[in-house]
Amino acid sequence: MDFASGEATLALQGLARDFARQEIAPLTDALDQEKDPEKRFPGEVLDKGDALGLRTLSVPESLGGGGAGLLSLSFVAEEIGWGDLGVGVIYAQDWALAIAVSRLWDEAGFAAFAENFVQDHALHLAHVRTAATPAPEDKSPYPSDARQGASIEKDGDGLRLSGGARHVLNGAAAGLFLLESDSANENERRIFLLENRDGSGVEVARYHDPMGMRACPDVDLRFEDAQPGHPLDCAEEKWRDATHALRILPASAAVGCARKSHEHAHDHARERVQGGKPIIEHQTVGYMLCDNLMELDAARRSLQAAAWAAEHGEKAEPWRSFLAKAFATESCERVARRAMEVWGGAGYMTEAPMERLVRDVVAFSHAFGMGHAARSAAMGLL
Amino acid sequence: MDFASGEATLALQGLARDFARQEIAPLTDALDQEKDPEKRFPGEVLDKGDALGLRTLSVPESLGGGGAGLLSLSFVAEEIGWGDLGVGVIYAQDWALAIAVSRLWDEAGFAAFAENFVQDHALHLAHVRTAATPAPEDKSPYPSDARQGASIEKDGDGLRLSGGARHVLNGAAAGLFLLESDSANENERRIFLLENRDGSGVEVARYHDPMGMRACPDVDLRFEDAQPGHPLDCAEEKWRDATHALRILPASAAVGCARKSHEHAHDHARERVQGGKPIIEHQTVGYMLCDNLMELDAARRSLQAAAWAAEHGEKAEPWRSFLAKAFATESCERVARRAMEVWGGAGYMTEAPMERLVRDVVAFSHAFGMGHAARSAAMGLL
Amino acid sequence: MMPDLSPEESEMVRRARRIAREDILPIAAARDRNYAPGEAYPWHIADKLDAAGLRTLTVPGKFGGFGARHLVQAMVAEEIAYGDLGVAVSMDQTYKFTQLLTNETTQTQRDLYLDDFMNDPRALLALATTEPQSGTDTFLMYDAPGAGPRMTAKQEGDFYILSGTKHYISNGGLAKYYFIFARTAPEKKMSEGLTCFLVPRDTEGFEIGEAHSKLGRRLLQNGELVLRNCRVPAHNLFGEWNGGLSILKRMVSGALIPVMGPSRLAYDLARAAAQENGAADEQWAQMALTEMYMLIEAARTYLYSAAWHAEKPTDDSKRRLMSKVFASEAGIRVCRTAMEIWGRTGAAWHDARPPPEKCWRDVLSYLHGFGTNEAVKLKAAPLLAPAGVDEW
Amino acid sequence: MMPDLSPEESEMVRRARRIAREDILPIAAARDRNYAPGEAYPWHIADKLDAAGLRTLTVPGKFGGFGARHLVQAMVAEEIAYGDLGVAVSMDQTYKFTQLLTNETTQTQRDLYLDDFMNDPRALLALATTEPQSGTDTFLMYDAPGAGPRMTAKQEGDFYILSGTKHYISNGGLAKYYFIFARTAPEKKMSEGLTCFLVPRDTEGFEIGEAHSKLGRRLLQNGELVLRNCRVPAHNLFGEWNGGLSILKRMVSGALIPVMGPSRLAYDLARAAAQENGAADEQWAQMALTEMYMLIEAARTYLYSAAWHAEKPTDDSKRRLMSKVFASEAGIRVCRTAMEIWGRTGAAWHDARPPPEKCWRDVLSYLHGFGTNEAVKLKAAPLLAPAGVDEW
Repeated sequence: MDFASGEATLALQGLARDFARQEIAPLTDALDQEKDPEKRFPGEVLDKGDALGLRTLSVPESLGGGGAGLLSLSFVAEEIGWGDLGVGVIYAQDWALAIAVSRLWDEAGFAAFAENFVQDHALHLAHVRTAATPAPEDKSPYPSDARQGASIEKDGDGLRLSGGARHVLNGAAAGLFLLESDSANENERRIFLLENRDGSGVEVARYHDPMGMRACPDVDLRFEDAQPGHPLDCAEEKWRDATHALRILPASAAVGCARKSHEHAHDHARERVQGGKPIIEHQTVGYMLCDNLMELDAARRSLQAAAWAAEHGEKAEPWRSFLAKAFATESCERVARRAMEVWGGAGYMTEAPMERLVRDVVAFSHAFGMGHAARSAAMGLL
Repeated sequence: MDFASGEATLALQGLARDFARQEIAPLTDALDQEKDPEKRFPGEVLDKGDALGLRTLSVPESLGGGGAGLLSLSFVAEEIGWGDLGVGVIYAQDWALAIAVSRLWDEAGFAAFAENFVQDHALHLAHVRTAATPAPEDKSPYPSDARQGASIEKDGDGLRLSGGARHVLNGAAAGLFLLESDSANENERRIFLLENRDGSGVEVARYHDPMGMRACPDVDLRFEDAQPGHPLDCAEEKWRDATHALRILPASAAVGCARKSHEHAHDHARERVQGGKPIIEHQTVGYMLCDNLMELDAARRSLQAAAWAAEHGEKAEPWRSFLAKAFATESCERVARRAMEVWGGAGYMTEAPMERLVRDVVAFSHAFGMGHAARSAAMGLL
Repeated sequence: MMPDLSPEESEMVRRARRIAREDILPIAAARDRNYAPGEAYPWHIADKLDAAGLRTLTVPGKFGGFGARHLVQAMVAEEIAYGDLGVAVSMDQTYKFTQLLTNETTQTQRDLYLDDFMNDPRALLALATTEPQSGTDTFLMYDAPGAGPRMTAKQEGDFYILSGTKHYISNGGLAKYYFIFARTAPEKKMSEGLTCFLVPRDTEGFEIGEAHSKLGRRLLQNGELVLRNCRVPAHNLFGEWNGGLSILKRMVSGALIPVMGPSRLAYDLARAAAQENGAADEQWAQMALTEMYMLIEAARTYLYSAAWHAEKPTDDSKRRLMSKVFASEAGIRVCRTAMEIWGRTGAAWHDARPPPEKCWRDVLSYLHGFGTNEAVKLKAAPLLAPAGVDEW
Repeated sequence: MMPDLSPEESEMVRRARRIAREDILPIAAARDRNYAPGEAYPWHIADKLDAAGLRTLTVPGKFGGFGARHLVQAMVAEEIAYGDLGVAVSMDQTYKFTQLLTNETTQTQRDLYLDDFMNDPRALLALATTEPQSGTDTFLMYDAPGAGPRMTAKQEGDFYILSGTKHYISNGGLAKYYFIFARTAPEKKMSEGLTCFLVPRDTEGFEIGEAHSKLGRRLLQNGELVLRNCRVPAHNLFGEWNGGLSILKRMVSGALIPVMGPSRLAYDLARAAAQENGAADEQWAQMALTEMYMLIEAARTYLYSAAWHAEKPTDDSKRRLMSKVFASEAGIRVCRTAMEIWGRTGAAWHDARPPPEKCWRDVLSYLHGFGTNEAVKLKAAPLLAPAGVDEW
């Protein structure tokens, strides 16, 4: 057991850290305050990131990518998430979904996918989950994830997809979806790639306006006679193992976001004087900073352990990535909240960094499987 | 970064696991129910453990010990703590204090210490903390750690120690103490070894009767003209770095104890049927098991990271072992409590394993620096 | 919002408080530590409580009792529990089941047993549903064939023959009269085949089995009831034949738990220790003490509110249920924090004072007592108002 | 234990409830989302509240108000807060400082301002202590030279000249009359050199600075007050010269926060969503909903109890302080859970319904509003009874 990062990981982490500080953070504060959800996409930042090779970091070097493993990627994701959680989530999806395709398709199929992915510098990936049953028209004033759905019908040799999907992260700008059509009947379960371009039958039905993580658009999609690509392996266990990264990497980005709020709190606590001394010297504040350090470290270590296990095919504990995600996410919420408390009333103001960060981590909790969903999935695997 | 344990660690872990199951657990249940605190010392178990080399595991191989590093020892401590937390704490002190002596004394001094320690098969080590000011007679019906204390006076070339110390774990049977005489005035701070044998001026003033962790006697000591041994390096920073193991290893033992209660809960949840199905299939119960897995893993990883950092002299984060100890301890309490809840009313009965385990982990929280003490120490280091 | 007790009611609360502090507290910790489970109950205290009118607190005035309302019952039990939770529960169980004995018995049953109950200072009551195979099933009234108690009762001439084992019964072994639930149509669901019987302890074939040793609440006996062809006279059928479940459905006042008694003691012990040993000067202990105070006040107010509403049209059983969940969690946290404020000795026996660790062990019993907290939540869930109905 | 409101008091609560649901709730979410901080306050709602007698709720009857006791004040503010917390706080601040205006002013001040306050439907009140360098210092009355407000006031003939900046002032920019605290002996401690002034908004040299954009409670304006040689007439000295701190010491009713308003809304929204989208069939959601209900009931009961006691000899300011801490934590947890029950959309804007995420953002303001929770605990700590005194 060795907690030291290898040189390659350190180099990537440093690259990501610099990029987050110099490029991501300065641009995305403005995106957060942009009123129109359609104008929040951080295209400029992503272009710069692509030039650094960030987009295709999880694609093997032999296929033109960065060749980073899941554990290394968790470090990178944390740094990007420090810069902006929305951007972190966009990259986390790029990396995690490329890994998923590599595990669910044969060698040639993945090579073709990778070639296309590496060459198209604006191509991002997104995960879409629908029910296999098409959605009835949703007239309820209440939200229901259960109502989303799309029908898949045979059409000659291929398939045709009609219906919709709700809350797809980065679903507007992503050029390629990994679509998971879920069903109670395992035989009807399908996983395939779906192109998102003019004329492909995929349209944005609605831009949501989330409270945080706003650089990553959250959209509903509508499918009309869309043509799914090659079907991928859709066995339950295979899918679960292929998507560990889809739980781990976004959560690592969230840890970066929470860490940023803690850093701001720590700085503030050293400077702010009340009761005749810097507030960091008051137990009320010092203990909160300690609790933050504990929880940040525990969250990070849990995710790293899950990443390592997934990289090493430790199938004995398939629940690990679900629970590490849930644990990390919930820890991040507590950390960001405490950071806000350290700032007192000032932390509640939009001019304070944590006003946004606390919204970001909470919005994140609602994505990639909420706490109860992660636990429900994991308890079936105990 | 690599989460796989090396072969040597795995071998030690396996050895400890077998020993915990076959020797420790069967014997110590009875010790817990023994009414007389003076009769709870697990001498027989410790003799067997010594024959396996457990006692001197942290002494370098070149000096006749097991040569295990702190990180490996944290695995071993968890297994021993699974068998019995009191036994785990006895060994944790043996290991941690031998490490401390190696860092606080010069090479020749430590070699002499090690030779003695390795040769005397019944020799255990214990940590004693006193205030530099002697205690006034304690008439208060309320407990006060602050009141303990001992005066140290020059006596020719040597020193003489008189006074007392409260709540020394394994303080009756340990043959050698690492005594930390604390003072607000750093110049009066002293650290030295103190022998505990007939005629050495050290006596047990009182056996406490703790609610748990009973195999490890908790005693008050009285010193009358005791003669301290060689003074050790007592600089604050040096002491802190030398004693990381004294926070990490006992906490690892506590993780083992909490893990045991979780395992019992998991087994029970698979067998117990209510509401027409095993209770593990109810979210009320399944989620508790998930939460336990999350917290156990996070606690263990935090401790491992702290152990690794201490082994690699990562001085930049001296707070790490304090906070990992606090985090792990508090996690363990929650885990044991949930385990009891999974058992329902049955878990509250003495015949249930968790009735004892929940007492053990809570009693442990009160040792080796409580949560607030750990945070107070850590916040001064941020 | 205030209790607004009558002078007579206040007097009962004061009596309970006095006995708790003068008689119970001085002996409770040593009994907890040193006595065997079957011998720990302090009968001489029960006699004192009886003499003060506190055993028959909830017996209606017309039968010679005090006729206390739920609020007074909750306050008295809490006061007794300041001395010891186990003793308080022995009384509290009796308070709860008094209602069955006085209001829901037949005239024959009252003629046979009520005088004795009133006159015997040691006549306590118990109710027995839990068995090794069915705890939460019965609590949540999981109404499927095979679920619930397995003890059987068969009619044989003028008797019912009960066979089976109950366990974890509060007052089991202490009580003189038991309300025991058995299957009278074992192949059917509980709602169709469960019947209650009033069983005096001296009934033939009724034995007290093992008195369990427990983490806490050790002054109270939680007994096994072993019924081997126990011959219960036919006139001791309680309620309707096969109507046992409807009796259980009405029994919710148990949610008014006296958990704040030990919690208040723990707070007092912690406050005194902190002010004496210097912890009170540190912010962490100041925050801890004020949080303890806060949780106690919040929980007491909630419990009292649930009790106050119990006799009003605004009564709502989910208020009673959830106040139990809240108060048990609050009490556990208060007592645990008290231990921390005591420092090292907080987890050990202490000669000169009742130790807070006993308070904590005692209140932990409410994680499962009157239903595990998770089960209580599930029991309350269907009582939430439907969407659109204003609940406030 | 029950509110036991008089018919007139119940009517005030009902009016608040009606306006909250019919007028405030339909407009609140859109204003929260779309309006600039300085423009979000709905004055037309304030007019309605005034017309219903709710602005002058706590003005004594002899001056033409309703003369509400604290309990009614707390209940009315909670009802308004169901519609929007910011609107409720604009009224609640006015309720709190009404007491200063009606009971602690000089006859001259009442002659000058009370009629106007009663007759202007938009006359709100504010009190200003917080400055960029002193928040918790003032709240905890850290009485050392240099600590506390830095705004100065100097006498100049018949005027006091105030200079300095206040910020994060609730109703800052909305209120017509301000109680402003300034140093009148800057070299001394707060207890010896702080004085309060009654400052109408139109006073020369008084300007409203930036209206801060905030995480939540966005309908309320939290303004900066910039005083540049602000000329306050001598007769507007409020209270004793250098006696400002003693005024602050008496101001604790603010602890009766209306946080359960948004919490109840969040619960209603979650319950409706769960019952509609199927989550209510799952145990996790059942547990979550009953816990929400539990926390709301516990917090309301505690707050009401603190309010009820406020006019009684049993009043205890630490009960009021700690009920704020408890209720704010409870409210935050309730609203956060409501978001989770909504699922993905729980963290997003929703056209057809007020979103629970607004409730959560709003109630988070009580982590610091009326003192950070940690500071409130420290403020309550010295009020704990000494060891040995029975606190129950």
